[in-house]
Amino acid sequence: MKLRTFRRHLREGVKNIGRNGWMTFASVSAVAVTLFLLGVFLILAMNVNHFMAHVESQVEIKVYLTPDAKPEQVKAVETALRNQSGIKSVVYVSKDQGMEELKKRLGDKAELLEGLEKQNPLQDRFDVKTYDPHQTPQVAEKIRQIPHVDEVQYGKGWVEKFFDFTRMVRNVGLVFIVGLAFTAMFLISNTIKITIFARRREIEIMKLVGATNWFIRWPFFIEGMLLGFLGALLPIAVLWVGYHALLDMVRQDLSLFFLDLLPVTPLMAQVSLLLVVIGMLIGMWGSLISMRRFLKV
Amino acid sequence: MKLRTFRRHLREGVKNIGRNGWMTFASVSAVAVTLFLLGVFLILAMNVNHFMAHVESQVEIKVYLTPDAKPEQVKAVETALRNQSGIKSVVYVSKDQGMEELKKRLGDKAELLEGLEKQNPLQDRFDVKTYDPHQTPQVAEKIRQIPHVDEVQYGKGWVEKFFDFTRMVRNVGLVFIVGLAFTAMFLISNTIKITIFARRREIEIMKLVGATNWFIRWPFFIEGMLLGFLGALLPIAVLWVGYHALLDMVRQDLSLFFLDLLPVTPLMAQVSLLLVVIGMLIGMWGSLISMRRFLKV
Amino acid sequence: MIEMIDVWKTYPNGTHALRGITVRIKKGEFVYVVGPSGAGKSTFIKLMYREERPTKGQIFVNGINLEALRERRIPYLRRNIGVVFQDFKLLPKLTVHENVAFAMEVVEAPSKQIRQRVKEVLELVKLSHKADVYPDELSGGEQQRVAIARALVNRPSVLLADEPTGNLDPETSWGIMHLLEEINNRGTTVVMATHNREIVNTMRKRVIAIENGEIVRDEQRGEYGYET
Amino acid sequence: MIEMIDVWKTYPNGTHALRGITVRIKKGEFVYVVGPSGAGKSTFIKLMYREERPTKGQIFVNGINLEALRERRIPYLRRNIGVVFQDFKLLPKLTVHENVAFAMEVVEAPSKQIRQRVKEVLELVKLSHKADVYPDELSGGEQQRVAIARALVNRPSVLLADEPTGNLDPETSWGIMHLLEEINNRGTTVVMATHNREIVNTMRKRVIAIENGEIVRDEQRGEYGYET
Ligand SMILES: Nc1ncnc2c1ncn2[C@@H]1O[C@H](COP(=O)(O)OP(=O)(O)OP(=O)(O)O)[C@@H](O)[C@H]1O
Ligand SMILES: Nc1ncnc2c1ncn2[C@@H]1O[C@H](COP(=O)(O)OP(=O)(O)OP(=O)(O)O)[C@@H](O)[C@H]1O
Ligand SMILES: [Mg+2]
Ligand SMILES: [Mg+2]
Repeated sequence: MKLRTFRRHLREGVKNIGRNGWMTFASVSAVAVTLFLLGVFLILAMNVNHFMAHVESQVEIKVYLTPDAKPEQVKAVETALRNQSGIKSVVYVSKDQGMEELKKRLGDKAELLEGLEKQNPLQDRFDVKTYDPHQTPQVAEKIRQIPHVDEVQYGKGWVEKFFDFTRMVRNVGLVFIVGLAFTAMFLISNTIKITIFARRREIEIMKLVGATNWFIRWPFFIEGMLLGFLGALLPIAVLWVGYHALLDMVRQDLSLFFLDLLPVTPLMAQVSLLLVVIGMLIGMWGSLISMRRFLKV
Repeated sequence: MKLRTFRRHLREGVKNIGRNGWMTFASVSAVAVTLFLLGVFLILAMNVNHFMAHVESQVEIKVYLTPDAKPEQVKAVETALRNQSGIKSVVYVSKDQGMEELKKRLGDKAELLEGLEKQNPLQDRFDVKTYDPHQTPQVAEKIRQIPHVDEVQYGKGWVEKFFDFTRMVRNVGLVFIVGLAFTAMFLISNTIKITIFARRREIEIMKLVGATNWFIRWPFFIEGMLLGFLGALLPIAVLWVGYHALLDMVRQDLSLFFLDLLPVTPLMAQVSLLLVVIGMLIGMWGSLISMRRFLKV
Repeated sequence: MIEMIDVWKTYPNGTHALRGITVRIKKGEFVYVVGPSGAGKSTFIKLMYREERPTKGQIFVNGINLEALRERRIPYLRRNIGVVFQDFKLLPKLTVHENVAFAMEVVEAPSKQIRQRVKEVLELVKLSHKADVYPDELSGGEQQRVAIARALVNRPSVLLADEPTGNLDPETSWGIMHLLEEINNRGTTVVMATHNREIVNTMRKRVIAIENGEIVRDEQRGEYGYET
Repeated sequence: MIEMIDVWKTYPNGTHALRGITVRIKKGEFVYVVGPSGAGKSTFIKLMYREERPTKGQIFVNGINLEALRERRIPYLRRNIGVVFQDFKLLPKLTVHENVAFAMEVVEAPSKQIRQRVKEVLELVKLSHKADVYPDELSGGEQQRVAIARALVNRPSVLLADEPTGNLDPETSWGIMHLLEEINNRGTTVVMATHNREIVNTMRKRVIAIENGEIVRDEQRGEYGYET
C-alpha cells in the first residue's frame, strides 16, 4: 500500500464518522452505554475485592506458649516464628494483657472475673499474621511443631468457611466480569454489524468498481476503531467524575465509615485503559468480520 | 381500521421477522443478551436481599429483668411484651440457661466461671425479635419503660451500623438494577432504531404509495413486539435451567452451606415476567419512536 | 384537474429547479412533459403528489390546494394519483405481486379483489410469469413495468409517469403507451415525462416543454421538437 | 478481446437468462446488444466483469479465463473494464466528484492527477457544475451521466454500458454517443446494451440481438431491427 493510499484511508475513515451521522451517533452511544456498564462493575468488583482482602488480613493465629516457658524460651519461639516463611507480623501478648482483653470482651459481665487476676490462669501468647491469609491453616500447622508452643488457635473451621466465602465471591465476581466483558463485546460488535449491514450496497458497489478487499476494509477498520474510541471516552469521563464524587461523599458521610474505597489514581487509570482497549479492538474487529459477507461480490 | 386490515398487519408483522432474516437475528440476539444480563442481576440482587433479610432477622433484643422480679411479675412483663406492637417472638431465658450460654461462649476458658453456678450473678431475660428488624432500636426504647425491666440490650451501635450497611447495599443494588434496566431499554431500543434506520427507504416508499402513518406503523409495531418477545424467550430459558443447576450444585456442595438461595418458583416466574414485559414494551416502543422521522414524507 | 400558479422550487442545496411555472391540466388530458436532462420535469411531477413542496406558488390537484393540505390528509391525496417513479421505488422485500398489491392494501380493499386485480394488471404489463419474484431478481425493464402496474392498480384519476419507457425496448414501450392511451380514454388524466421522441411524435398529444425550470412551449398535439 | 463459449446462465430462482451464448468481440470493436426487455442483455454484460458467474461455459476477457480467475484477482480484472450500470450504482454518501474519483483512488493514482482527470470527465458529460452535489440531489439523467463519467475515468480497455442513454434526452444521448465513439476510436472496446432504435440505426455498428437468452442475430453495421 502506498503512503498516499494509507492517508486516503485515514481521511475516509474519519470522514465516514460524519457521513454516517445518525448511525455513528447510535453506535457510539451503544458502545458508550455498554462500556459504562462494564466500567461500573469493574470498579465495584475491584472495591469488593479490596474490602474482602482487608477483612482477610485481620485473620491471625494465636500461638499460646506452655505456662512454664522461660523468657529465653519465649525469645526462642519468637525467633522461630520470625524465621518461619510466609509470616508477616508477630506480636507478643503477655498473660496479663490477655486478661485485660478478656475483660473487655465480657463487657458488663467482667465482674465475673474478679479475683482471678492474682492467680491468672491464662497463658502468654504470640499473635501472628501471615502474608497470604489463605495460608493460615498450613502456617498454623507448622507453628504447632515449635518447642514450647502449647496450643495454636486461628478460628479453625470458621476461618476456612470465611475463606470459602471470599473465594466464592471472588469466583462469582470474576465470572460476572468476564461474562459482562463478553456481553459488552457482543453488543458492540453486534451494533457495528448492523450498521455495516445497512451499508452493504456501498460495499458491493465499491467491489464492482474494482476496489480490493483491503482497500474497502481499511476505512471501515479505522472508522470502527474511532467509533470504539469515541464510545469509550464518554463512560471514562463519567466514571472518573462519578467515582471522585463517590469518594467525597463517603469521606464526608460518617455513617459510611466502614467503606474503605480504593483511591482514584491507579484504579481509574486501569479501568479507563481497559475500556479504551476493548472499545477500539471490538470496533475494529466488529467492522472487519461483519464486512466479510459483503466483500464476496 | 377494518378487521381484515388488522389481520393483514398481523400477518405482515410476523412475515417481516422472516423477511429481515439477518437483521432479525442480530436484533433478537442483542435483545436476548441484554435481557439475560438484566435477568442475572435481578436474580443475584433478589438473593442478596434475601440473604441480608435472613441475617437481619437474627437481630434480637435481650430484655433483662430486675433480679428481684417475682414469677407473676415475669409473667406480666411477658404479657406486656406480647402486647407490644411490632414484636414477632418472645423467648424466656432463665438465669441458669444464661449461664450455660456464657460457658459455651467462653469455650475452653469456661473453667474461669467455675464456682459461680451457685451464686449465679446473671439475670432472667427475654429474647425478643421484631417483625421489622430495622425497628429494633425504637422497640427496645419502648420495652425499657415496662416495669421490672432492668436493662435492654440489642447491640446498640453495632446494630445501627449493620443496618446502615444493609440499607446501603440495598440502595446500591436498587440503583444498579434500575440503571441496568434503563441500560437494557436503551440498548434494545437503540438496536431497533438502527434496524429501522436501515429500512427508511421502504417506509418512504410506502408513504409515497399512499399509506397512512398508522398503516405503516402497525406491522412494525407488531414486529417490534415479536422481536422483544423472541429476544426474551432465550434468556428466560437459560436462566431457568441455569438457576436450577445452581440450586442443585449448592445443595450438593457442603462448602456452600451458607448459601441460602431463593427457591425457583416465585423468583423465576417474576423475573421471566419482567423480562418478557420489558422486551415486548421496548420492542414496540422502539419501533414506533424510531419510525417517526421517516414518516414525514 | 391540476393547476399550478407561479410555482417556484429551489432545493435546499440552492438549485433552482423550477422558476415560475403556471399551467393548467384539465381532467382527462394526456400531457407529455419534455425537456433536456435536469430541466425540472421530475420536480414538476413530484410537486403534484407532494413528494416535494414548492418554495413559492399555489398547486391544486383535483380541487385540493396542496399548500393548505394537512399532513394527515396527504395519503388520501396520493391514493387518487398513480405514480410511476423514475427510479421505480419498489419495496425490495416484497415480491412483484406483493408490491402491486401493497397499493391496494393501503386503501383497505378486500383481499379477494386485490388478488384478482393484481393478476389483471400484471397481465397488462406482461409480467404474470414474474409474480412471485423479488425486484432485484428482475431486469431493468421488468422492474419498470412493475412500477407501472402498481401505478395503475387502483384505477387512479390521475396518472403521473416519470420516464416510464426509459428501460423498455420500443415494442414493449408501445405496448405500455397503448395501455396509457386506453386508460386516458376512460377518463384518467395522464402526465408523462419522457425523452422518447418517437412516441411523442407518433402518438400526438399536448406537449409541455420545460427548459431550465421554465415552460418554453405548450402545444396541443405537439412534437418532441428538439432537433439533433 | 472478449470471448464466450457456450455460456449458460440460470439464476438461483430457476430463471434461464442465457442459453448457450457463443460470441467473440475483438479488441477495439463497438457492439450494440439489443433485444426485448428481459432477454438477457444485462446478464450477458454482467458475466463479463464477473458480477455474475455462468452456470456453464467459458468466458475470456483480455485473455483471462474468468472461470479460472482467483477471487483475489477480480478487482484487477475490473480495473480494466469500465462499467455503466443500468441502475447507476452510485455511492450515496459521496459527492459526484468523490464518486468518480473513487474509481481512480482504487488504482492508487496520485491525488493531483485524480483531481484533474475527474474534472476532465465531468466536463465531458457536462456535469462540472454538479461536482459537489450528492447523487440523490441529481436528476435521473444527471445520475446516469455520473455513472458514465466514472466508467470512463480510468481509460479502461473495455467499456461495458448497460442502457447508458435510458434516462437522457436525445440531444444529451447523442453527446454521450459521440463520446463513446471517440473513445472507441482510440482503441477501447465498447459493448453497449440499448433500446434506442434511433441511435443504433444512425450510428451503424455491429449489432448482437439477444432474445430469450439466445443470440438470434449478429450483424456488422446492423440495424435495431425490431419493427413496430
Ligand atoms: N433532491 C434534490 N436536491 C437538490 N437538487 C435537486 C434535487 N432533485 C433534483 N435536483 C436538481 O434540480 C434540477 C431538476 O431536476 P429534475 O429531476 O426535475 O430534472 P429532470 O427534468 O427530471 O431531469 P431528467 O430528465 O434527467 O430526469 C436538476 O438540476 C437537479 O440536479
Ligand atoms: N438476480 C436475478 N435473479 C433471478 N433472475 C434474474 C436476475 N436478474 C435477472 N433475472 C432474470 O433473467 C432474465 C434476463 O434478465 P436481464 O437483466 O439480463 O434482462 P435484460 O435483457 O437486461 O432486460 P432489460 O432490457 O429489461 O434490462 C429476466 O427474465 C430476469 O427476470
Ligand atoms: Mg427526471
Ligand atoms: Mg437490462
